[in-house]
Amino acid sequence: MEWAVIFEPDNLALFGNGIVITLWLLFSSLAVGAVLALIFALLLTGPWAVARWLVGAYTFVIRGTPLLIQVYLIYYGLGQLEWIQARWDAVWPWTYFKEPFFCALLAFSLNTAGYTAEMLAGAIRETSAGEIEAAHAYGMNRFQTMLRVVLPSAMRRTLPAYSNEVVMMLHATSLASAVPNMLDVTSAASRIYATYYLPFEAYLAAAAIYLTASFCLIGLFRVAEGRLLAYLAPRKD
Amino acid sequence: MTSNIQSYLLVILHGSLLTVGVSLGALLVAILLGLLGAAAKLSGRPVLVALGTFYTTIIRGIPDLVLMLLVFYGGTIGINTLLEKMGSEATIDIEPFAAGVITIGFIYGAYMTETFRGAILSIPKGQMEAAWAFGMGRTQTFVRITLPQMVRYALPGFTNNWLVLIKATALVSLIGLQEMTYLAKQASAATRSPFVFFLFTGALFLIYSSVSLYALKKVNARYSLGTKRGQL
Amino acid sequence: EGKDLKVAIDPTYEPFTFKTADGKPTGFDVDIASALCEQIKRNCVFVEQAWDGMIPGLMAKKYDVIISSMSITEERLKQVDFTDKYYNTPSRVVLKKDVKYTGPASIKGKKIGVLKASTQEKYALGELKTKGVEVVSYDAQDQVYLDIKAGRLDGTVADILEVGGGFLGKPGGEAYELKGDELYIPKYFGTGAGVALRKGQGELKKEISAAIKAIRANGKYKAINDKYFKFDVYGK
Amino acid sequence: MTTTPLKLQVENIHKRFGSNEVLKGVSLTAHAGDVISIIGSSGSGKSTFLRCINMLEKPHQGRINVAGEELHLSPGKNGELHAANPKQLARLRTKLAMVFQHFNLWAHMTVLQNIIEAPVHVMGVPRDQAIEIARKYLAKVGLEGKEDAYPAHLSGGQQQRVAIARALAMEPEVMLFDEPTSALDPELVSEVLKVMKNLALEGRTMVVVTHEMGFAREVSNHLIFLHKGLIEEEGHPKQVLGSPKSVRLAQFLSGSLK
Amino acid sequence: MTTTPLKLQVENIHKRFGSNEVLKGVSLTAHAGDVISIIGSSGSGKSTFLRCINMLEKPHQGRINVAGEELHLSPGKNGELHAANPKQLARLRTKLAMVFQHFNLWAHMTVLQNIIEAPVHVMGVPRDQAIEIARKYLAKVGLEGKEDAYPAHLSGGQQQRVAIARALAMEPEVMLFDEPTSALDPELVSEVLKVMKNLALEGRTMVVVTHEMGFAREVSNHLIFLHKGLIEEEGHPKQVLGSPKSVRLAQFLSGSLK
Ligand SMILES: Nc1ncnc2c1ncn2[C@@H]1O[C@H](COP(=O)(O)OP(=O)(O)OP(=O)(O)O)[C@@H](O)[C@H]1O
Ligand SMILES: Nc1ncnc2c1ncn2[C@@H]1O[C@H](COP(=O)(O)OP(=O)(O)OP(=O)(O)O)[C@@H](O)[C@H]1O
Ligand SMILES: N[C@@H](Cc1c[nH]c[nH+]1)C(=O)O
Ligand SMILES: [Mg+2]
Ligand SMILES: [Mg+2]
Repeated sequence: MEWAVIFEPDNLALFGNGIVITLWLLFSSLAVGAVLALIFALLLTGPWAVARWLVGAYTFVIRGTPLLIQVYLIYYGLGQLEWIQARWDAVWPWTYFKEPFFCALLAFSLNTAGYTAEMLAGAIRETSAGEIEAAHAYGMNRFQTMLRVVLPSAMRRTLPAYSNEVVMMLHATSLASAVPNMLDVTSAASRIYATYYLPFEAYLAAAAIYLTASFCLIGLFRVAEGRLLAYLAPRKD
Repeated sequence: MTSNIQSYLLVILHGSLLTVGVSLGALLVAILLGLLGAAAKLSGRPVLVALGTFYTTIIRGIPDLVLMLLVFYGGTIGINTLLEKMGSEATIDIEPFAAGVITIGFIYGAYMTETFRGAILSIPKGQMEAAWAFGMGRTQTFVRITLPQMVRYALPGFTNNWLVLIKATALVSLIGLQEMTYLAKQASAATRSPFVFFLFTGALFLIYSSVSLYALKKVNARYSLGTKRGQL
Repeated sequence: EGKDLKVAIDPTYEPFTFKTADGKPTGFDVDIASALCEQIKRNCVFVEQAWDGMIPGLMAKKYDVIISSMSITEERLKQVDFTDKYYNTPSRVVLKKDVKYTGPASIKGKKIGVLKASTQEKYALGELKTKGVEVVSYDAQDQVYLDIKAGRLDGTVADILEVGGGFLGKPGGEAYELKGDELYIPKYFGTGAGVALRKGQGELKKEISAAIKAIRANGKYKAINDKYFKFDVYGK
Repeated sequence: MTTTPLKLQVENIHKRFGSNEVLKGVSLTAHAGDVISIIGSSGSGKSTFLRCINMLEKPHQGRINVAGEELHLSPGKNGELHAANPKQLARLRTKLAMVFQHFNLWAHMTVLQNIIEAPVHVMGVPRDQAIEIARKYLAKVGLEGKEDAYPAHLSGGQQQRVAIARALAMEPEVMLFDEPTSALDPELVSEVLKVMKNLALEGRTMVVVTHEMGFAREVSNHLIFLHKGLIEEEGHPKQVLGSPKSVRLAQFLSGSLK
Repeated sequence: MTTTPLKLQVENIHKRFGSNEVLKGVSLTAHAGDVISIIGSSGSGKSTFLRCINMLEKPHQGRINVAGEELHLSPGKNGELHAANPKQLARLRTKLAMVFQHFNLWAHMTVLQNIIEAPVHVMGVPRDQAIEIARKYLAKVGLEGKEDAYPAHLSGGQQQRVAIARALAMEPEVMLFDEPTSALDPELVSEVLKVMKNLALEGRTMVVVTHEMGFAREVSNHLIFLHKGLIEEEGHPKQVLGSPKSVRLAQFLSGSLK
């Protein structure tokens, strides 16, 4: 084993930069995805059959196909369409589609939005009927009931499942190197291994970085759950 | 050109058989490991608990892709250096199909462990107590009461894991298996028409997922006999 | 006699290594490999491998040799062994016809795509990037062409025959041409393509080098060469 | 029972689920200070009736008048009546606080948050004032100091009392209770009943679905016995319970071994 | 109460959870045909005591003798006693059928499967014979025709009766009941109590934790009042309930408004 190679300043910088890219990609796609997911979840549980059907079809496709294929389709597939090519030099917002980072971000955001929307919709549907009735009985209207009782409670109950989703997304960012120029942690590792032919050292280092990041995220969620889900914790007498 | 595209589509379609084979094989391995893992983590024996916990946390903390690369390069290099050290000339090259099945099964075994463990824990304790009170032993209780009821509690998580596992097969091309995604890449390399091939491959994955979902729904119906659904 | 020889190829490198529509590997490399196998009385079994994993895979004993247009470079020689070259063609810069090219500095700010872990990447990073050209690395050479066609890239650095067969001669490549000098710089491009094998396979190395000589001599090489190219790619 | 103001008047409520006719014309009138008990066997429609009063269940026929204001109802396609004006319904509901059989406390809010939620966000009471009111009623049900606990961390009896405080904090015209003591042990039962008894002494108007004959007898001034969706017998509790006229009621009362 | 054979003898049971000492030496003796009621306020240790009798809870001290056979106990590291011989425990448990407060019917089995499960798979009774026995006891609890229903599709009272039939089908020496009627409505309560009364008349030995004073008085021949982990008072139910000696018991009995 030649661990010294990994710790050469250049290679450390490569990994350091990889961590920044990975986290940046992760958090920005989570942010965009969360906003989309909220809208989708409301549509999924809402009164409009057409919207329910459309969003349902969307989450079905997103959850039924590999993320890798979604990334390829958005980067290479869309790039191949003349309609897009005709626009992306000048016409906003198509100009973004030229950028590998944007394409990866888009694919990841759409992907996590699909999964998160279903989770949130599930939690909304599972809100205890009694609590909704209580809200009605106390004079709240539909909107108030959703805003004050259902959503706050559903979002918190989604937290444990969502923490899994976040870790999954962290792992998914390793697929970002499917588009060129994405120097995330996995790409950093493959660059090192292709340069020094040290696959074991390079990927083990990447694994350690991901493991650490996973633990940190899980830890953060534990803290958040401890505070936001205190009301679900068993009674201690 | 179009006939060319058609014959590439046929190649991909044929590759879907491999996807089905690898995923089913891996599922079997994962279920086995999952049951063992859950049993270990619930056994209460420190060594087994530690082993199970190590397995699940490490595996679930690292991306599939990185694990796959580690197994592909690290695994064979490791075995071969070992063989060399023992003075053997032979080189072991794990058969790619077996390698794919074992690697994916090993990864998803960790997820199954957690699903099974959670399912066992959500069976009301009273169910087991009733069995003990009627004179059943530990194994008998596990086989006759816990296991059949676990199926129902495990199914949602199991279904999720299975759908993710199917999609994870898109990574086995790294181990030298020519599954659908790899073939789609090759086809798009040759024809420069990525859109068609990735769309087609995506559709095949969708069909496979849907068929599985349908089958699992049947299983679910079978195992939820005797349960009552709450309604809003 | 007739023992299998596992040969690694990256079939995204037309016309040297690619696959027919029904999924069979073909190309100059593949034909040469088959001829060599026949010569040394081994049975060629082709194994597909992405380019940036070629050498690690060889070291991991996933296969016995690489016959996939791999150039013999100093750097690679540190890790693996090579037989004598079996061909040597230069690389060149490829750009839109209307772009004026008078050397690296003249395309400052342009985007050039190259294959990850290739000799061309080494060159681009060493000579172009330093002059302000934006260099983007891809997992496979065909992806470079996809992005040139899509308009994300301005050009590439590639083997003249490969870019001729894989891009310039195909629909979408009409607007591009080879620019500047033929690049032979051994520091980047090495001394021609050879068969790569693990160190310590001296016997095999000798055998294959001899086989290359033999097929050069018995006309087999020429037959294969003429199937794909209009001139002798063996080089000086 | 006639000079005090009319607080709640429900007339001729009909309700069916599919083909199952659960209520076949049930009426009830409550003046200020009345405590009305509703008894009846399981499935006789007690909960359904109570839920119709505040439109959690939509009746097929009937009229509802709360504190002199008639709720505007209009028939929907499926034959059920619904509130013609959602704003009016919301307003009337704030006058009809309900204590649910299973409490239905909002699990993600503390005790205090549960109590001030509707006053602040529905009735627009200033937060400080709502908190003050909340504390007053918490004290009344004997739960000072539990403001920051979550429902799941309270005992059944405590949850029940929070539910009562939550209803009280609306300072409603009428309180509706659905089996407020089922599933409590005898000591908790008496604790909760004591609170309700005090509310009755204060002159609160209450409608209580209950299985506790003791409570019905001692606290309420009117008793209704529901049977198969109709009022089989009603009157002053001591009288009705002491000498039931209907065979069904006599049988119902003898049901318990006590 | 002395000449009939000894069915169950439990001596000096101690049990603590952490530092919380729940049972501080409780004993009980039951001869054939005895019906023993255990009463006490919530948290007094009634369930814990019952669960110690068949070792679902491991006591820290005590002796258990079922139908003349002493259960071999040996102390574990954490101070709890556990069965020295799991085989013996399993065998004695078949003689001590338990009816759980929450029934604990096996959700994935039909009524019939629930009842024959232990006879067939634990005691080795041939299937046909087990089914015959099951039908007999189902009839006894008034549930003919429900063989193929799943527990979730039965009403509370019906589930309760299945649980009793399941226990009866073991033809046990002693039946243990943990609050068999809590959470049932008065009519179902009387239905279940009637079944239990008949069992008593047949001469079954039973130990019953209950909140139903009526049942305790009318059906049982011995009453135990548990308070803070000790037997505060015991004796013939009519006597104990009629003129309680202990202040605590008097207070407990006055708890209910009835
Ligand atoms: N949402 C509903 N859909 C269909 N049927 C219903 C619904 N709610 C109640 N029922 C039926 O209406 C009848 C009356 O139910 P209700 O809950 O009013 O009885 P109850 O008198 O409150 O009984 P309990 O004392 O058991 O609470 C029952 O037969 C019940 O099955
Ligand atoms: N598994 C346990 N772990 C810790 N404490 C327990 C456990 N089981 C019971 N206890 C405690 O032991 C005490 C007695 O509980 P037990 O269930 O025996 O009461 P009980 O008399 O049956 O009450 P109830 O009438 O409410 O059923 C209570 O304080 C309870 O909190
Ligand atoms: N000949 C170049 C480029 C190449 C890519 N694939 C095959 N050849 C090299 O060795 O890196
Ligand atoms: Mg009811
Ligand atoms: Mg108890």
